[in-house]
Amino acid sequence: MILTDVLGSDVVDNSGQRLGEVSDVRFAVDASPGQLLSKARMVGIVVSPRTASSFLGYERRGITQPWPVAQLLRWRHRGSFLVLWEDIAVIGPREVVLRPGFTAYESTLAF
Amino acid sequence: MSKAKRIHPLKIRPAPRPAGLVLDAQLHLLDRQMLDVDGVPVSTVDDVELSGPEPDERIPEGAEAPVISALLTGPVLGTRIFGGRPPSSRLIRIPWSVVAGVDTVVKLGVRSDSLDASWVERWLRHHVIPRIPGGRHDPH
Amino acid sequence: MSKSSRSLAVVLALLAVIAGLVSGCSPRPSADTLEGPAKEVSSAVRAASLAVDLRMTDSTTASAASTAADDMLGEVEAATDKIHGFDAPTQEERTLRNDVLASFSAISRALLHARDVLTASSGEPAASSDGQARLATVQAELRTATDQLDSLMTKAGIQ
Amino acid sequence: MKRLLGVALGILTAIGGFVDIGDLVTNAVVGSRFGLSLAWVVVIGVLGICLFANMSGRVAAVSGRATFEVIRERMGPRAGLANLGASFLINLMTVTAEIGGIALALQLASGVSYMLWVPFALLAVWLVIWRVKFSIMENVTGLVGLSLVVFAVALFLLKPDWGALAGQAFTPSVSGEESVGAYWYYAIALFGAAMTPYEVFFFSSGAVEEGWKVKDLVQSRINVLMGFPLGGFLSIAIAACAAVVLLPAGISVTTLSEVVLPVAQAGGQLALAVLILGIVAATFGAALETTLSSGYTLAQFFGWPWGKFRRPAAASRFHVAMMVVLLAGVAVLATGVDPILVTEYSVVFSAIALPLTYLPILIVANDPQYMGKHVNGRAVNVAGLVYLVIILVASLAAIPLMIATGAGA
Repeated sequence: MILTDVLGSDVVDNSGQRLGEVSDVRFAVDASPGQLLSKARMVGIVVSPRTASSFLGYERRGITQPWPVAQLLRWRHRGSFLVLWEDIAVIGPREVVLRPGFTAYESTLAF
Repeated sequence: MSKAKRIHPLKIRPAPRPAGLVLDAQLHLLDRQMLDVDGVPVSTVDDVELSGPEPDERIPEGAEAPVISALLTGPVLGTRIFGGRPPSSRLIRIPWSVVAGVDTVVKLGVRSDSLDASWVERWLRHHVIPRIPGGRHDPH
Repeated sequence: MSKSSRSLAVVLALLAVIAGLVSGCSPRPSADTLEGPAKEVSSAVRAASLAVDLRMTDSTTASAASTAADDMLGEVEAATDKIHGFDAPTQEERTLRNDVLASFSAISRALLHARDVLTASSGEPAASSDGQARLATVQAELRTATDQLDSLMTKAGIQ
Repeated sequence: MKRLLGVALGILTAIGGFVDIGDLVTNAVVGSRFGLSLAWVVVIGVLGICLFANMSGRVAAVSGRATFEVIRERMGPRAGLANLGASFLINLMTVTAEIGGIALALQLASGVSYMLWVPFALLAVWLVIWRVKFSIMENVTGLVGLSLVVFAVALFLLKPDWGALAGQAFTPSVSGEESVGAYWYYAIALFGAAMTPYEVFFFSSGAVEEGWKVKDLVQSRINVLMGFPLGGFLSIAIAACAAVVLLPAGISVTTLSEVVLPVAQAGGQLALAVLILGIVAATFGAALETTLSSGYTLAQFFGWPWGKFRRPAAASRFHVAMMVVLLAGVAVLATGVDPILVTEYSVVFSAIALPLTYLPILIVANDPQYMGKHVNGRAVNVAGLVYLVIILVASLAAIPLMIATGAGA
């Protein structure tokens, strides 16, 4: 599977209700070390209710400058959330289906 | 396109923080410059290839999370911009196993010349530059 | 961004349409339509005059001055071509157009002479009486042609 | 002492490097038609280029990332490619204009048609790019280009009515002969001439070429903050010379041979010779910078190895791309198009495309992942936003004004 196949796919819950679009895919590099860098394991997907174009990730990081560009982009991505791999039932280029009773996590990064 | 259902902000829970480096693919990987072990630019990350799952197939509960198998470059950039998808054989892969670090650039642990990604560069170096005098010397 | 590139395409298409409209119907000679070309020519002939003046006081080189005269000749040719394309259905309009064209061609001739004299002035010191005399002749010719154009412009109502 | 010398050299090259064919022509045209009533635009443009170059230089020095890498990373491939297309086209136009400028200046010196000088100019530019070290290239053209100071000297020798000049500059108004539309069209052209995007590509990539580190930032700041305003002062001197000699004589500039008339009148053949030398050096330097810039933008977008610090064999695509650009520029000139016309359009298109390069740099200069603790301060951000608005307005107004005024005719 290729990453950009997933980016921009619609995200729906198990009843088919649309929740937004995949705006990013999160990975963690934390397994036992490989040759140079450990494996990058998929943590989950970032879902944005409005737009898939992540652009700058302002909504996930504490950056507030330059005003008002930062504020504008944050506002475009308000309400975006993270869904973990365990809660994903199907991934495809058109649609990502979540499992029943999925949990929405904050999409912020630890910067 | 139907309007998306809003998740009530109160229902959004603080995320578990994985111990290691966290990478958001679009934010930290895509379109980043790749440098080889000597700091020579190799290419840009035009796309990322994952191991599994098969598209549109139901993922069994408790399945192992997919991992990044390779960074892709080459013709895949064209399809990212103009749509469509290159045949798998035309993808130029840089296996994740040679990636040494991810910062504002992606550092590779091997030499550029050992990678398929730099074949055009090598072709011009061997077939065009030598025909022009002075191409192999340092500038004065 | 794709939105803005689309709007760029719209703007370019509009530009093309406007260009088509403008070139489709050729203008008729009037104070308005003649103003542009006449001013270009008036500026060109004055620039050449200045170059000749500078050459007479040995302030400029033969190369620079003759280049200026040559460039100005090009300007006048371009303006002449523009006016040749004008439609002139009425007798009055035809007279006006021909007057302007006659004035332009007088200026062209003067510029041509000026260029030749300036080019030839490279070998000799500009202060030599021969050279000065030749330069003075072409300067007079340029001035006469300028005055003609000026009075024509006043007559046609071009400020 | 050596450090002081470095600073002096940097300032001098910044002055010489600021003025190119676009500044020369646009300022002379404006001076001959509007007097000094557009001098305020040069001031705004110079402050803007100081801000912009300073910001992109800082990004390059701190993160090691040059402008176009940043543009692609932040805007994605699609918007990045649109941006590359626009920037590349303008670069190509500017390369064409500068090579034409070298040839026109050589025609003034020799009387031989500029068309015959074009191949010579092409060969010289290519040889320098292929064989000469970055720092030598930059310093030599910058220092020789400094002889354009003859415009300022000429202005003094002309003994103008200083009060009247100051009056034009400080209480700007549109003279009766010219339309308001043309006034604002040339305001945008002057702004574009001062804030040409290639200057920023070149400045930030040059910072990488010369391996700047954070400690070099002070020197870069001095170079920019001293050199560019002095370059702007030269621009105003060009306009003033035209305003003093050509405007009253009823001459509006359309060719390079008219640009030099005031200097010849003031200083005679000696001043003229110095001026032609300065024009050749300035346009030659700018031809090098724009050719390199088109290589930089392509290589940085696609992630190729680039830089003059690499042998051509070690950055083969970069060097081949530059050869193609030079040949394309000469092919355009071979059609017989007037290089001055190309110049006049290139500065306006520069203004139109400016937001595309300015915004990503403004954003990244605020990003701690790239910049660490060297993110923009509050004052820089306020200035940055003011300029964002100015740049956007100029960019949006340019095309309607171009149509309405028939490109300032």
